[in-house]
This record gives sequence, C-alpha cells and structure tokens, in this order.
Amino acid sequence: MKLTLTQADKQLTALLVGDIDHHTAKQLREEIDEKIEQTTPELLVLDFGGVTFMDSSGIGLVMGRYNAMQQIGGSVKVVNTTAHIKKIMRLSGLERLVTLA
Amino acid sequence: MKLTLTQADKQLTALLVGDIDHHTAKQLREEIDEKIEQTTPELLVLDFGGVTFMDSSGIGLVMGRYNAMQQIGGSVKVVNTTAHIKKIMRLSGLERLVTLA
Amino acid sequence: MKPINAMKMEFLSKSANEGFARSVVAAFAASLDPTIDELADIKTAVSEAVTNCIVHAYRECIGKIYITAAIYEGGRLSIKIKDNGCGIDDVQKAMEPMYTTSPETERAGLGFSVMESFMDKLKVRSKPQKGTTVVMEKRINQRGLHNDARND
Amino acid sequence: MKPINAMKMEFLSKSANEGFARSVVAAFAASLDPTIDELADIKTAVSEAVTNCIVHAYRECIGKIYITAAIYEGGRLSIKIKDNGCGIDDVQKAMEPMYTTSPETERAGLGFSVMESFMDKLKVRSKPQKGTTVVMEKRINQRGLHNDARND
Ligand SMILES: Nc1ncnc2c1ncn2[C@@H]1O[C@H](COP(=O)(O)OP(=O)(O)O)[C@@H](O)[C@H]1O
Ligand SMILES: Nc1ncnc2c1ncn2[C@@H]1O[C@H](COP(=O)(O)OP(=O)(O)O)[C@@H](O)[C@H]1O
Repeated sequence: MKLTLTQADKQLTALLVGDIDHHTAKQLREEIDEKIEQTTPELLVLDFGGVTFMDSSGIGLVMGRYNAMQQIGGSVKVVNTTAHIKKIMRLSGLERLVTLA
Repeated sequence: MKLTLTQADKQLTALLVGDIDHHTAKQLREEIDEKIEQTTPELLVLDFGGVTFMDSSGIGLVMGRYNAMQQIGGSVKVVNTTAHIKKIMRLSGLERLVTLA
Repeated sequence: MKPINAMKMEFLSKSANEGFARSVVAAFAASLDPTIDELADIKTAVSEAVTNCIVHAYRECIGKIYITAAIYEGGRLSIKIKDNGCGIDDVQKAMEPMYTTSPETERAGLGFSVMESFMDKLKVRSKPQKGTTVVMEKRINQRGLHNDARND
Repeated sequence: MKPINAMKMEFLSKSANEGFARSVVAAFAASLDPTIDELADIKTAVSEAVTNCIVHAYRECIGKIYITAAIYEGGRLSIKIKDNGCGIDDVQKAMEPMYTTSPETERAGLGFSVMESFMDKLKVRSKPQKGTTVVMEKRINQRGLHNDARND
C-alpha cells in the first residue's frame, strides 16, 4: 500500500495505491490523521484512483476520516472509485455523509 | 495459454502467450505438430515473446519440436526469450541443437 | 456430489495473510474463468471472513485459520473458512448490518453484509469458545469456453 | 526455530493445479518482498516438484499433494512438497540431469536440476510405494524495506 499526501490551500488530498484491507488500513489511518492534525484542512479528498482491492475495511477508513474532519468542521470527498468500490460503499450508506465522485 | 501459428514461405512461426508448464505443454505440442505435418516448413520459429512463466516442460517442448523438424530435414529457432527462460534452457544444453535469439 | 477440484489450507492469523488468503482462493477459482467482477466479489468475501478470524476470533492471540474450497459441475464454487477462536454468542445479531463489537478499530460491522450480498449463499455456524465456520457459495457463469478445471 | 509465518495446503493431483500451486507459494512469499527473478525461481522450482507428483507419483490416479511453507527470521523461505504416490527406487539416479522415466511425454529429466540450481537447498526423501517428500529452501535478500511478514 502506498499513500501520497498533498496539501494545497485548505485541501488535503490522499492518493491511495494498492490493496485496502484490515492489514493496510491501520497505517493509512494513522498517516492521514497525523496530516489532518498538522494542517487542519477544510476538505479531505480521498483519491481511490490506485486502489486495486478494497473490502469493508475501506468503509471504516472513510467513516473514520469523516469523523475526524467533522471534529474540525471540515468535510470529505471520495473520488476515482471503480464500480466494485462503489458497490461496497453503497452497502454502508456512506453516500449520505461524504461526496462520492 | 494462447498459440498463434503463422505460415509464410517455408517458415512456420508459433507465437506462445501465457504460462508454459506440463498442463499447457500438451496442447501446444499437439497443435504445433499438426501444423508441421500439414505444411512441412524448413524453419520453425518458436516465439517466446508472450511467455509469462516456463518450467522444464518448456525444454521438452523445444526438444520435441527439434526432433519433429529433424525428421523432415528442417531446423528450429527460438526467439524473444527472457533472462529467466534462457536460464532454464541453458540447463539443458539446448543451445547446441537450436538457434537461441 | 464429488467436486471436480478441491483444495484445503491452513495458515496463521496474521493480518499480512489477509492478502495471501484472497490470492489463494482467486488462483483456485481461476479455472472457472470468472469475470473480473466475479473475482473481485469472491476476493472481497474471503477477505471479510479471514479478517473476522484475525480481528475477532483470535483477538488476543495468533491461531490457525482453515480454508477449504471446491469446484462442482456447472461452475459452482464453495468456500469454507473456519477458526477455533472465541466464537459468536448470537449469530443472528452478529449478522445484522452495522453491528460490530470492535468499533474502536474502525470495523464497520459490514463484513457479513458484504459476504451475503457478494456471494449466492452464506451459512454461519458458531459455538462460543469453540470457533466459527463460514460457508459461502457462488455460481460462476460458464461461458462455454474451454474449462480447465475439467482437464486433468 | 519458530517461523514468522507458516501455511499448509493440500489439493488434488490435477494438472490444472500446477499453476494454482505456484501462485499460492508466490503469494505466500510476497511478504518477503522478493525480486521478480527470485519469485520466478521459486515458482519454477514449485512447478517442477508439483508436476513430478502429478506425472510420476500419481501416474495412474488422482491423489493428494501436500505443500507446507514457512518464513524464518532473516528472509529464509522453506517449502515442503509431499505426495503419497509410487515413490522413487533410486533417488540419487533420479536426481541426475536428463534422467527421466517418462520420455514419451517429453519430460526432459531436468526437474530436479531446476530445483537444485534455482533454490539454495534441496532435500529429497522417498520410499517406494509410500511417497516422496521434497524440501527446498531459498534465502530472500532483505533490502531493509518494511517487512510485512513481521507485522501481525
Ligand atoms: N470468526 C469470528 N469469530 C468471532 N466473532 C466473530 C467472527 N466473525 C464475526 N464475529 C462477530 O460478528 C460481528 C460482526 O461481524 P462483521 O459483520 O464481519 O463486522 P465487523 O468485522 O466489521 O465487526 C463482529 O464484530 C464480531 O463480534
Ligand atoms: N514425486 C515423485 N514420485 C515418483 N517419482 C518421481 C517423483 N519425482 C521424480 N520422480 C522420478 O525421478 C525422475 C526424474 O525427475 P525430474 O528430474 O523431475 O525429471 P522429469 O520430471 O522430467 O522426469 C522422474 O522421471 C521420475 O522417475
């Protein structure tokens, strides 16, 4: 799993590359949260463009970041999801909380 | 495993795509031999350009075609091998019988 | 009914093996020539069941996870994932969407929901202190291509 | 010495499972972060040993093939491939390059040579009518990157 974090204005973008499962989610969570704390962005963009596999751990990852951004008054946008990822996210009702693009 | 056979002048070219092992070699063997019988070429070119894996079954495949071509007075040329395929072929002394390119 | 092909495996409940387990089942299912979507469904369901063994069944320890898979005539794939871990008190409740006993590690409580909606059949048997067995089935559309599973 | 990670599997001696077996071992070895060359070596050696079970050990029937693999500290990978097939009368002779009992199916007699030259260690034990066990080892250079096998 590779994570690239880029900060511009009030936006933090996290590009995710590789498989998202319980094994890899922990590290992603910690690194993204650290950056949120440091930079207090208004918008967190989770870019799933490089994600090769995702199970329900990915939902926990998005939900958790939604909660973290809520606490600092910000929001979350999820971009570049495949049909498979959308199918999993739809199971969770996630689309009511974050913008899916 | 995918096999594409092309015939031009006195040359038969077999393009191999996929994994070569004991499971796939049998079919390759039969299809190439059938074509050799039909077209009696002077040169058989085995193109390994699409081979994603090979074990010692590949040596048997080349040796067997060498024998088949010998019987009709023709020869064999092996092209587009990776370092890994060369390493296996070298174990067999195959390079004394066929042209490796 | 005798399977056309069958395999059995066991491995340690380390989280690095989540990826390993789904690769194994995907490689086993490959002879059914599944579509990319079908393969993703299978891998996701396996990942959920194996993660549950690691996260819940063997929460405090490293134990063994057992996978059995079989392919039957007509493209039916059956997968059994078993642990000897803590077991589940109330299976029906555990299977409810969003129900999780591990919210602190950001489990979404959707593992069983994913297995149910991505596979054709799901059966869960569990005994507290004994362990849990999940059996899933999916029929892979046979597109009339050559079926490698039938050769030997 | 206790392994960092371990797995065990069994499957039917159908030739379609040759690809399956090498995919499984490759997926298991992935946590050692091997180079493409190292991975090709491992897959080739596994393919040879598994093919021998299918072609020689269970020549006339379908039997079970057993694979055990373990990863040890320092990047050492150990693989055991076992059958309960016909066994080998003279192991030393069988291991000679170009020696084969199945020339009619174009076996080159180089299976053991490949295993020996592609892996760091090779041990073969066999008993006629009982079966054959091949144990191979390879040390994967640890390039100081994060080693997933060590997480749990
Ligand atoms: N193999 C298992 N062993 C013990 N408990 C389990 C097992 N699988 C599931 N459970 C229980 O069922 C609950 C729901 O599981 P699931 O739907 O997969 O969601 P999650 O894994 O996100 O918690 C878990 O929180 C756990 O309490
Ligand atoms: N698992 C096995 N069971 C029985 N005989 C075996 C086994 N593996 C190898 N042999 C014997 O050893 C010989 C040499 O094996 P190998 O070097 O792999 O060459 P090949 O498989 O091409 O014949 C085989 O021809 C066979 O007689």
